Amino acid sequence: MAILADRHTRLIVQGITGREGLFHTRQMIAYGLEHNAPILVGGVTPGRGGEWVEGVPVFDTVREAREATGADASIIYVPARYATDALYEAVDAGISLIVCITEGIPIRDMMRVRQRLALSGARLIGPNCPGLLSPGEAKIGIMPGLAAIPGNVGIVSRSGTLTYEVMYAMTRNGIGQSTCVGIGGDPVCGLGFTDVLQMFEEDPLTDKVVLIGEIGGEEEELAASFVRDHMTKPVVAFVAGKTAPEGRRMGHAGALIEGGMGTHKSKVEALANANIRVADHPEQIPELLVSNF
Amino acid sequence: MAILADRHTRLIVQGITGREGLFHTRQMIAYGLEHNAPILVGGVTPGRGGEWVEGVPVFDTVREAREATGADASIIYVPARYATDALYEAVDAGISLIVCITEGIPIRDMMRVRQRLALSGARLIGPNCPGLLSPGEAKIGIMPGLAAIPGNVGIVSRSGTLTYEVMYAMTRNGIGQSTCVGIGGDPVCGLGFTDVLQMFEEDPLTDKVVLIGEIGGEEEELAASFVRDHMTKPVVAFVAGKTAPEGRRMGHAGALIEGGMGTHKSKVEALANANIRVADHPEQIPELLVSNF
Amino acid sequence: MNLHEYQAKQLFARYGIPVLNGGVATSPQEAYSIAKELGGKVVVKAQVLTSGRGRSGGIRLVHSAEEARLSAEHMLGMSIAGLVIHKVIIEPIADITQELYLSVVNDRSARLPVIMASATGGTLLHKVPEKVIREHLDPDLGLHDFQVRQLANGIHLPRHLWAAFTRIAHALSRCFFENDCTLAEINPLALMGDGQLVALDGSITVDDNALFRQPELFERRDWLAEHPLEIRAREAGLSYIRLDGDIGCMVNGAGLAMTSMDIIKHVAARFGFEHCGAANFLDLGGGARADQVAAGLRVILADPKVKAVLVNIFGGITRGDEVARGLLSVAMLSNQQIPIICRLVGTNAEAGRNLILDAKLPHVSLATTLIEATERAVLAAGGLTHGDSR
Amino acid sequence: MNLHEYQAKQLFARYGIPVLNGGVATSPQEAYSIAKELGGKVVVKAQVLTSGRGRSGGIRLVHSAEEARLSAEHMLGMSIAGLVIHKVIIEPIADITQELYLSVVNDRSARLPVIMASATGGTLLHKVPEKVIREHLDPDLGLHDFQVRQLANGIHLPRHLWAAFTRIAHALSRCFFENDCTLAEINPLALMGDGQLVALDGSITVDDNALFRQPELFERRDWLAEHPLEIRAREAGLSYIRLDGDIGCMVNGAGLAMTSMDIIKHVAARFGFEHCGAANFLDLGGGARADQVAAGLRVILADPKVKAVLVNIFGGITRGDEVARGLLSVAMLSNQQIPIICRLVGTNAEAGRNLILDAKLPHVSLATTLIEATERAVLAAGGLTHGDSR
Repeated sequence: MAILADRHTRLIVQGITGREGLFHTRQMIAYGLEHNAPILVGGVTPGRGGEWVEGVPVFDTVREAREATGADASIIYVPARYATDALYEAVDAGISLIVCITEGIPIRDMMRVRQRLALSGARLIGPNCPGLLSPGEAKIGIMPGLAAIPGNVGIVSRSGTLTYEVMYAMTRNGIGQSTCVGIGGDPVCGLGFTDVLQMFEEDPLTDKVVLIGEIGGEEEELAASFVRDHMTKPVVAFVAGKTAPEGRRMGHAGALIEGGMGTHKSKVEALANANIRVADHPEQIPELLVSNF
Repeated sequence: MAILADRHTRLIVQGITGREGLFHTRQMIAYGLEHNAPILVGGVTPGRGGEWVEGVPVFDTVREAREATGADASIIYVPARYATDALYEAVDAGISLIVCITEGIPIRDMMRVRQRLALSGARLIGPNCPGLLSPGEAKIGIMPGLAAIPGNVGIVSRSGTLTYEVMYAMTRNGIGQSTCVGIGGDPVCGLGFTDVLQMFEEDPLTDKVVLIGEIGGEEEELAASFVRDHMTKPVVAFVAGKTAPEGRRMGHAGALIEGGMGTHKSKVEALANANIRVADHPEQIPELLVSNF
Repeated sequence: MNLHEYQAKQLFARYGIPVLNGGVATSPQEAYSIAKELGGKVVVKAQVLTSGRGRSGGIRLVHSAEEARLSAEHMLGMSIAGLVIHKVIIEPIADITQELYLSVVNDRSARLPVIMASATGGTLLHKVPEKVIREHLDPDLGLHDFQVRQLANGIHLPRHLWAAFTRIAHALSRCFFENDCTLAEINPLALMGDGQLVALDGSITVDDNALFRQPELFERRDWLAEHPLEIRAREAGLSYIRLDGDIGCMVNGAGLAMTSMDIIKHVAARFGFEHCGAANFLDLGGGARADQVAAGLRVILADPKVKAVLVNIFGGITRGDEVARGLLSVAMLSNQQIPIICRLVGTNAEAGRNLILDAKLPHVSLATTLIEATERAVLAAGGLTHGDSR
Repeated sequence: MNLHEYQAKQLFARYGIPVLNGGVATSPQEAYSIAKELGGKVVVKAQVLTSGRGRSGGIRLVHSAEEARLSAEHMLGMSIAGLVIHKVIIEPIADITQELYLSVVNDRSARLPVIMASATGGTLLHKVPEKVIREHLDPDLGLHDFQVRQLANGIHLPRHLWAAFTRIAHALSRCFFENDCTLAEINPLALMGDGQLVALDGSITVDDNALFRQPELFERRDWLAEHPLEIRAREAGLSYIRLDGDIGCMVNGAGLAMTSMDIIKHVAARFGFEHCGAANFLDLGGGARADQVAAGLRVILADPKVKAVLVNIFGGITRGDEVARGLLSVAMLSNQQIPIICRLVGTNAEAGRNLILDAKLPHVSLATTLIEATERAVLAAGGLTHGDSR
């Protein structure tokens, strides 16, 4: 079993008929067919209920979709202005795993969403994230399937393509992944590093973990404390943004050194102090994973 | 031991220097002295920190009061416009039992308070309630101590003086109380009948329970279901408002039959169907309590 | 606090909810002018805060301005359910295709507001209650878009009406939240011949506890819609509701006041005095002063139905001596000899009882228990003294 | 998005936060007029979106309107930290008794806004960080009164200033929430000789993601404060930040773009080319079209520092053929022969690589791994070809 999602996950797509939603729905179906894993069970687009897209039924509301398909997971490809509503709808319908790909949701809105998540118990990955991939089991998001092979290394990352780079480097070196989780690059998101590290620590099929961080915030420092105090499995890390200037937002809303907080140096020191091996660049990660801990 | 509060409860008064707060502070202290029970440990009035009132220290904020006194319970005598702030302050300071006497808090504000209570785990009694009295152990509120004696009957009520009437009738007949809880007469309040019934069911010092309801809402109906499904201890009930007209608010914000909902008949039927003995008038309750169940 | 239909519609219009372009008239001549401007074929609707106006002649369809004048003349000054009509509204006759229902109301059980919609509104609403679709609202965030979709979907609203329905639902929800409503209802929400959705009738109730921060609504309160005795009691800070019986009640605490009313009926039935009952609900509240007690007793005695008065005080904050002083100040001066039976328990009760004993007024007496006090009040109202019944 | 000091103060004033009555000047003559009206003794402050104006001559105290004119003349057009000064503000010289600090900012760790106050503001703030009192805010409800009391109490504010402080704290909190700020800061919040609390300087940062619902703030955005190349990139929908190095980078994904910058520095150090580094951060985003790729390459090549370009694409949504087409469209027409090293992986990467091979442009080459691509870019920028280094 992988963490968060596996072949028993019943997934729907919110925004299935949109440009992005449709593109990635096809990718997810193709991945499922190729790996003999179950494909998604339905989609939601208001006003398009009753149609069929790529062989799956479309519903007007998440509630209807859930009632008809028994869905327990949802992936959101809805534009930023409507994404908060989509998140509340998924929570309200009782979806237990929500993955939000959408970029550009205001910080305040996500703070409000978090309060409702806390009351409901639903788990959110993202927003502004690539989703997750349990190779050969489940692909919920936009991670390229070709970059990954099944294995025993868990990956948790704040980044998108940088994560693919790491997966790809591992895969080329024959090191597979249990689950790859992109928690997203926004300052306020759902699951954090420590939540996912905890799951990897408890997952019998994960033996080692790769953590991919970025400048900004304190997530990496908190993760380092967690690893030091609560983890038995070895962790390798990489932190992007060593050469990024202070006070400029580096693409991601969350990748921003403000008032001297969230620097590369602080993060790398914290990780190293927790006995985590920190790579100089992504392509160095496979060799750190196979060397003796 | 009684439920909710006993001689180990460390109580502060929010609004201790106000007219009502001061009056009832004196009453609570007098009760404590008379029954050899601990008296309150402090009070809060913004801007009066550092003073002493009735022998107890006054603080500017609940947080300071809690840090200085180790208070775990608070009673609020603050006027309606400031009561919501006082509630949030108590929750924020980590007070675990909050009793709010104040009448006249808008419904919407209480709905918002409830969401924060749900996130914090604090327990609220009230607002618009007489508080609670564990005879000989703890008096948190405005219930007249003379009406009660220690005993094995728990009382839970939506009313104020009607509760005193019942306590008094019991006391005159030599039937004492474990704890008397007034949950308040507002449509949206903290602990409800079922919450308190559950506590009485679990309390080894409570053998029987008296439930005092009113017209309006569905609390009595829900309580009846709870008693039927979850309680082993005998329950006696009285419901006020048999002759009240529909559509008029009978003093309490919550005592209002709207759209045919919350009638006396519906409540009495529900209670009787749950094998609860329903009294015709308060002075009949003692005889129902001592007759064979 | 309830708003009149015309006030509710003014509020709706401010939130962008479509209403008919009518007018409010306080005189037959005004009704005539408005009706004429609207082309003569109009509806005249009495503005009273009660339901069932239609059955009581409070709604008339007329075909000319002159008829509108006559209808207004008939209605203005007339009473429905004891409430005098001071205003009528004049509206064009609506070309209705379908009557829907939409409301936001506080759901007490869930302790949350709930928005409700139904494809069958108007008077048919309560005949198909299972068709009502409900969505609970977050008290901080209000109505979400997805909830409107769930409503529209649930009532099978045709797709071309979704945009208009969404605007109206959000407007009604904002109206509900921003005005501290406990009810904001559109019934019917009419689908007109031209495909528009229009609020044909509306009800708004505002949380009395929140009126302090709704000064504009507070000003709109129609005091004339209340009974004069209720106005007097309110001005004295008392909670008073006039009822049909003949025994006045003065009690501290709402629950105990209701209970006193109930016991009166209970005892009266036992004695075979089925006609006896409480003349009012009166809650003195907590810690009433002598002048408030006096004002309460004056209000009770001003009601010509009253044949006896039951005073029941269980003093916590309320002091028995204060109550006695207030009572005696009125009872001494009153020419009426209506029996007043007092039962005082609690704080300073003995002092109060002594004051009453010392005053030696023949029509003011003391009782020990609530049942005893009630029995004496019922017997007095029934024309008998306590002694007679034995 | 950051607001200028004068814009922040305009916003403060709208929320009732006291500010000094100054003016904004875009010319020396305007500065003269404003200073004259204020009586001559004024402060002239450059409006640039960077800290440390004081140290760079961007703040001047002057004693006459003529001096103000001269100061403005000196400042306007001058650059601080690479940013040209287009505006100055002129304010009366403040009679300051004490400098406090007050701000609302998003606390990323708590994922909540936090209000912070300190009794020592201005430049002293960071010297006594343990004296800062913090209260987390509910994102639905904002600032509670009790939290203001906890702040005032915590910074030992004299009791007579509590009322004014409370008004300012609530106003700042409302300003923060209503404008989707990530920072709303008053520093210093000055206690004046006359006992007033006044916002002497202010910073406001608005959440870029929320600008769609803040049209008024969006309009105030000072585009002139950006570098011209950044403006061009933004208009093409690209995230571009100009840096000091000589190797242009074009990458899809922010994390990978930063990583590419980091690897350039890492490899350069290994090769002993310490002067080499990234000339920019450029994130193409997801699913970039050929025209966006072309626009990005044009922006990179327009930077005269650039001696080599590293293109690193890990295609998920982004298609390798689309990237190649965009690159070639610019590289073919360009007169420059700046080496462009491309590494394409993922969706349609092979098609892209074939397009580049077929074009046979001598300065455009392919690499397999990220390290290899970076090594070649560093060597090219350092004046060597890959072959030379072996």
